[in-house]
Amino acid sequence: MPMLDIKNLTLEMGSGDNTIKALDKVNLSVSSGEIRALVGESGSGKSLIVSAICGALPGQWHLTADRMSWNGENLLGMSVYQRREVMRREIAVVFQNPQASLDPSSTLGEQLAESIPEEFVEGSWFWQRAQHRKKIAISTVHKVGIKHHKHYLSAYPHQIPADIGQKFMIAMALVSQPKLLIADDPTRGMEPTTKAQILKLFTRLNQTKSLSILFVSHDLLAIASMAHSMTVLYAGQTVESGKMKHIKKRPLHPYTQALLDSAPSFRKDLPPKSHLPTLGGSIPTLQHLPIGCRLGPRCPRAQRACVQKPAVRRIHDHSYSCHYPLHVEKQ
Amino acid sequence: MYMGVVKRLTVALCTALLIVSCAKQNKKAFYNTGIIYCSESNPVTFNPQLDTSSTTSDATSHQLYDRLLDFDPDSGRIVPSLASSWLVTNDGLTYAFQLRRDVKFHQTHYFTPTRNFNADDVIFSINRWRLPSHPYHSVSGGRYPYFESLGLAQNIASVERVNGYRVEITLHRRDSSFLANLATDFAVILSQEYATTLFEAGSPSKIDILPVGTGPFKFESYRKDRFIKYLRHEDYWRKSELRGDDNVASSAEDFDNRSNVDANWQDNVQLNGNISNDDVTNVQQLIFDITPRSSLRLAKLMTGECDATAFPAQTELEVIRARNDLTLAEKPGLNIGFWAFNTQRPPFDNPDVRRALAAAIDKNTLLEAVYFDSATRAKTLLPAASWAFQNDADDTAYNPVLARQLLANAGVKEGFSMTIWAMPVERAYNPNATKMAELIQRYLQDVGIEATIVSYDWATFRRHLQDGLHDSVLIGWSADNGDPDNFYRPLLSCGAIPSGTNRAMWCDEDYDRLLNEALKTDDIDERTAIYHQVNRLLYERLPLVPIAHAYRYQAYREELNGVVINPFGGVRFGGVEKTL
Amino acid sequence: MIQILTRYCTLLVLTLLVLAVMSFSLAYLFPGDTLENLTGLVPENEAQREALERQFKLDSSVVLQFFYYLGNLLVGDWGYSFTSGLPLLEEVGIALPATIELATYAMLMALFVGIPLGYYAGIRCYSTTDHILNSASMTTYSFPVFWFALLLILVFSLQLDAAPLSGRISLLYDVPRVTGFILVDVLLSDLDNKSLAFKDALSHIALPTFAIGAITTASLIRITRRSVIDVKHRPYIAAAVSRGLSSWQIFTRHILRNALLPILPLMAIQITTLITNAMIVETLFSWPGIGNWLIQAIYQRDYPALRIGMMAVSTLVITLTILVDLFNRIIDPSREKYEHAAV
Amino acid sequence: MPQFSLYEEEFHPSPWQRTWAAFRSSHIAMVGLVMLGCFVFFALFAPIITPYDATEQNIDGLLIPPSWTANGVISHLFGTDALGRDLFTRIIYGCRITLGTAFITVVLAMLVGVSLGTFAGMLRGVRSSIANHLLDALMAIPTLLIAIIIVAILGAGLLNSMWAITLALIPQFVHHTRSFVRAEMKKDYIVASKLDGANRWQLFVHSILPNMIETLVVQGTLALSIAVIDISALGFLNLGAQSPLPELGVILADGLDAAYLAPWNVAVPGTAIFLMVLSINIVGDGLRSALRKRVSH
Repeated sequence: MPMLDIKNLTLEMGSGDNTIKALDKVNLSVSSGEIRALVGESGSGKSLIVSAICGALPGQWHLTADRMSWNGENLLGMSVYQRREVMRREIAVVFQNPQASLDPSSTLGEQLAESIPEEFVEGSWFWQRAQHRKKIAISTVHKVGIKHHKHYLSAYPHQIPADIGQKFMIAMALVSQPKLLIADDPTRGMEPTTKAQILKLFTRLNQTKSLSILFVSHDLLAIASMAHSMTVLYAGQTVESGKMKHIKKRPLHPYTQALLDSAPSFRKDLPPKSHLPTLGGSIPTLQHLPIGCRLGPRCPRAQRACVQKPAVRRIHDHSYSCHYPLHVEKQ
Repeated sequence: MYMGVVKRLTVALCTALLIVSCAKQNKKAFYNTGIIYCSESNPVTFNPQLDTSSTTSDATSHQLYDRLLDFDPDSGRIVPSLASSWLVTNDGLTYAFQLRRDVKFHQTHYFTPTRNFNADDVIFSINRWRLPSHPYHSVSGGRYPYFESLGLAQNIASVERVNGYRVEITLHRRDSSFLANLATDFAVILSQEYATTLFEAGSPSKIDILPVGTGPFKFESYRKDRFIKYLRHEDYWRKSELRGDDNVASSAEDFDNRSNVDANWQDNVQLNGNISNDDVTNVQQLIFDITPRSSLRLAKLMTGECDATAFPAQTELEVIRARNDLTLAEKPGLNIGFWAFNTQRPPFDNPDVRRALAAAIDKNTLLEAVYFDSATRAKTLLPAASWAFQNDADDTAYNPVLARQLLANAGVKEGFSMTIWAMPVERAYNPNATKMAELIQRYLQDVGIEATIVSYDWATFRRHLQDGLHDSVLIGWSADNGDPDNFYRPLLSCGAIPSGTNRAMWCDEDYDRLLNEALKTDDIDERTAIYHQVNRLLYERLPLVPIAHAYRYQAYREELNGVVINPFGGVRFGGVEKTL
Repeated sequence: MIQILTRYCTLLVLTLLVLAVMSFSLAYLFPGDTLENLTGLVPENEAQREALERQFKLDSSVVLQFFYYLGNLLVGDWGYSFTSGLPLLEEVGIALPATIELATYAMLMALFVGIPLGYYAGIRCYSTTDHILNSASMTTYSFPVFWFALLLILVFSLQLDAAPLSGRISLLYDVPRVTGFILVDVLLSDLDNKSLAFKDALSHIALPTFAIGAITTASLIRITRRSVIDVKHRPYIAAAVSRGLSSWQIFTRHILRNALLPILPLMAIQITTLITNAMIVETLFSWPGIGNWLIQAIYQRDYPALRIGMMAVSTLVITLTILVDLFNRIIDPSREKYEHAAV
Repeated sequence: MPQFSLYEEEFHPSPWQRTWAAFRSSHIAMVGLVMLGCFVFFALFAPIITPYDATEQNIDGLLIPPSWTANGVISHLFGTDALGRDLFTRIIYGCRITLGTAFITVVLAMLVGVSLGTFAGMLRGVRSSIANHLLDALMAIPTLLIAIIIVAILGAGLLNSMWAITLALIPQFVHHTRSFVRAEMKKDYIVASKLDGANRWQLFVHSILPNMIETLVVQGTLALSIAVIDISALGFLNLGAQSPLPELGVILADGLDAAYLAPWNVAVPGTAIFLMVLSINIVGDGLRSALRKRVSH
């Protein structure tokens, strides 16, 4: 029983006859205690899925799903209040670009303090509560590996370096002791050493607190080592999903294959100075999505059938949607 | 100091709520105590001797001052004012005035009088404009345009004090309009005591800035372009007059004695002529709200911000008539609107050019467009209300062909450019000079003349006019009394050029000779005949094109009672009452 | 902090110096006599003229003249008006507070009506209320102020007779001048009919304030709405939503302040528009303020008055602008980054 | 690289086309555009549309009411003024003068402002800081004040009021351009062209200007509405165009004298100015939101 279970999530943008399916029947699930990687190129709709889970999508976009449940409760059917409670207590999100995700006009300490749920704060008078809040804030900050709490808690977002910012975001996410942490490309644009630090922090949190993590990234390399399972997204469609080691070893979908091929470190057999194989063409824009399988025009194995959207097929817990998968003999 | 302000501020703020909530009480009573008159422009000075504009005389003459004599507003007859009675010798050269006793001057924040009005004040007031050697003559510029234009100073041989309340004036020549001139707005009586005080203090010019008179209101404050504030003169003499007639009786006795002694005195003693009841009633304040824009004046009148207004525009008359809460008083005015050429500038020194320009315009159109038919077409300078009016006088006619021909003969080329000066203020005789100028501009275009319209603010405009900077000007004249001489002499005589009322800068010996001749007789027919000759002369030489005689209007709210229109110009607020 | 203050003070002093140079050169640029334009005194004869020229250092170099002029400005000796003959300091001292009073009330109206409405429209963006507010503000914003004022006069003064159309208070009242603000002065005065006078002053000020205020309100609504919408789309608002904060918390803690920050610098521009509108509206309502005074001065070619009036109004506006900027600089923590980056 | 185009059927709209598409989708903006189009049409073809001469006085027809009232005549659509001039003709010519001069003013201000702004934006250091602050201060001086001073120096007239408004509009263009250029100079594509050896002039013409034009157009519409209001305000205050020139503000001021007898003389020119400004604002607003929509996608 996965904690987060999403089936056939579809997001329609625009109005009237000019609608675009930005997400087309996306499936995603996160079980408790696992790190799931959600991988896709930029613009494949990763961040939209995150927003959809958070309920932070603009009202004029139309969201449908066969199932979108949290611990068995239907997220779509919840009232605004219930939904907010879930977000406040059980799910936390760390966004890409920490600088933009922090309110520039208040200090980090204030922002951290406001994320602390009321019931964690002890004391009956407001000054006692304020003091306790501060204590919680400081200990949380220490947990994510920031030492100079005095300096940073009273700083404004523009005064701190990016890695501290991201650590702060994580601290803010952790302060409500969530069950699931959604990390939306948290290492984007960071230096490799900083990146490593952050990733290590995630792994440690997963191991010590058995925190489930949905790790969204386009950077296959970064997460390959830490993630337990993976879902690959292309142009708003789920392409393949399964255990990390299975996919790494034997990808079924041509896109996943191409993705793995483009990362040299996965290809021990690659001769020096040879071409890295890539898919032809480029990602279609939202306005010009192809019909059927959206990879169709770029796919080296594409045939006539690909103008039909492939159904999801399943081999154990490894699912894929392709008419002509790799490594599987046509039955 | 600051603590004081702060403390008062807090107290004030606390009361503010109270105040707003229960402010119903004596609103009416308070608003009844003040009259607001929307006037059209700033007075040039507070002494009407110094200026002929009706703005100045409206603001001062009948509010702050009195004259020796007055015109009865209904009949136009001369009635006593500060002079309770007068005598004239048979040769018409000596005038004796018996002065009223117990007339008090204003007590103001800058002057406290110690004595009542007497003969010294009359002598001072007349000598100021009469004698160039008088210490006050050159104060405030030393120009007395009205008297200069009439040559009155030259005609007076002496002004003598007989006793404290009697003055005798002797003339060189007989002047049948002399009494009328003394009753005009400009012949006001100033305080000699005040003048002396100021002279000793070294600031004589204050006499025309901070005025002191005997009129129904006294000066309080003035802010240019905004307002003039007058307060009620508590000891105004006309009020005491009502209580007992003994003053008048005694003064009449004085004259009776004298006339028995000297048989030369003519027997036209005026006694107790009907003195209008100019008592200040419940009115404590009179305020002139200076509002140059006529539409705004009407708007203020409608909203009750003004109680009366000057010179409603012709377009607005219908609106005023249509409203129940407004009254429109209307009288044929003694005025003339005209187009004068600067005859000292070529080519306007050529009568043919002037005639050509006159023929180029259609006066009837101007009447319709500018006056909206609230005026009659002017053939000569005199309106029909004057006894010397000539109905069959020659008049110029609209004839562009003739105009072109005359211009060609005079050597004025096609495309010749000239200026038309349009006065910036509205006057009964020309309610919209700019509009008239625009119309004339079109007509002149038709005969090949490019005209540009020039306008300045009123004071500058008049200054430049006096300097003769104009080619032609649209302006006019409101008579100060009903005598024809009051039109002909100030407007076109040689003497009127330096005094600045002769806008044509025209000087003609024949004209002046005829005018002087007319004054030598009292016979109306004889005078009329002479003025007909003058009309003929003007038609031939045409220094100006007479355009219209306008009706005189006054609009006021129904709350005002006792408003009187003076046909000779001039509003007066003595005796006006306000009941909301 | 002190560093910031000194920077702004230097800026203010420099700008005012430039203004002084401008107003000084205007005496030369205006038609007519430099001496008369500079002092407002018209000498009656040559001897007097020479004496005056010596007094005002017009016989020495331009630089010396300027410094003498500057000294006079500082001392308060601003010259005399051609038309009224009164000292200009006194005239400006009467006219300027009247304009400031009008502008203040209009600004308060704009702030207290415009910003809340703008917030409301921004929060409820693309709803019916928002559309109504948005088009109403667009319409109001497009009114030429002089026509708008005329319409107000037509409707409220002439048709409904609800408010007077000229001046600050009925001329029947004689209110002593203490602060130059008529409402305050009435409250401070010892008039017998204080309540009547206060009501009267209030009814006089209503229409002009509304005429100026409405247009500023409209633009403030638009600015605020835009700013709120922009802020709403910022990632940190999405982050706050994802943290499960209630919409009220998000509004008060994050939107309110962040949306206000970009409005403040724009308020500086609004001040300029406001003063311009006030100047135009003053002429229509015969409000005895600096705009009316300046326009009368230009009609009468009163050059000394124009010279000083220009100086006074621009000083006022620039000081206000710089103050707003300074205030903005103090309350906006992220500003220093840009400044350091820019210089 | 693929040897053939996979997306032959695809239509890639240019940025301008996309802006236009976004603009077109707003009905209000389109109404505004049509209205503005009408005004431009009036302005361009005034002599053809109008039945009379704008300054031709007709003494027989003073203050004729508009044609829709009981006393109106169809030959004078909006009636006549106090000098018998056809109001419709004057309004059309008024649109021509007011809109035309406003447009010229804005173009002039834009040319000067953009060049100065570019110059200031490319400057660095103390000079730029001084220019920066002085400009901000100058921007604060109200248009009306500048106009009054110019009128005092040069005298009243339409041309002088145009100078005044141009002067008043320049700082905002300078400001805008300067900050734009400055932001753009830091971007990578400029650095790339710099590395290619482009000099400042080439940088400006080939890299910055094309990116700036759209925001300039938006800024221009904003300035245009300000210019229309200012020109008519100055005309109304008798500081700009002078009667009998048919400028909308002047027509309004002229009509004020006969406001009680002929209210349409005030209503019609006022409405004309209002609609003109409104249409410009709507178009400007539509453009701005279209641009924003495009950028945000």
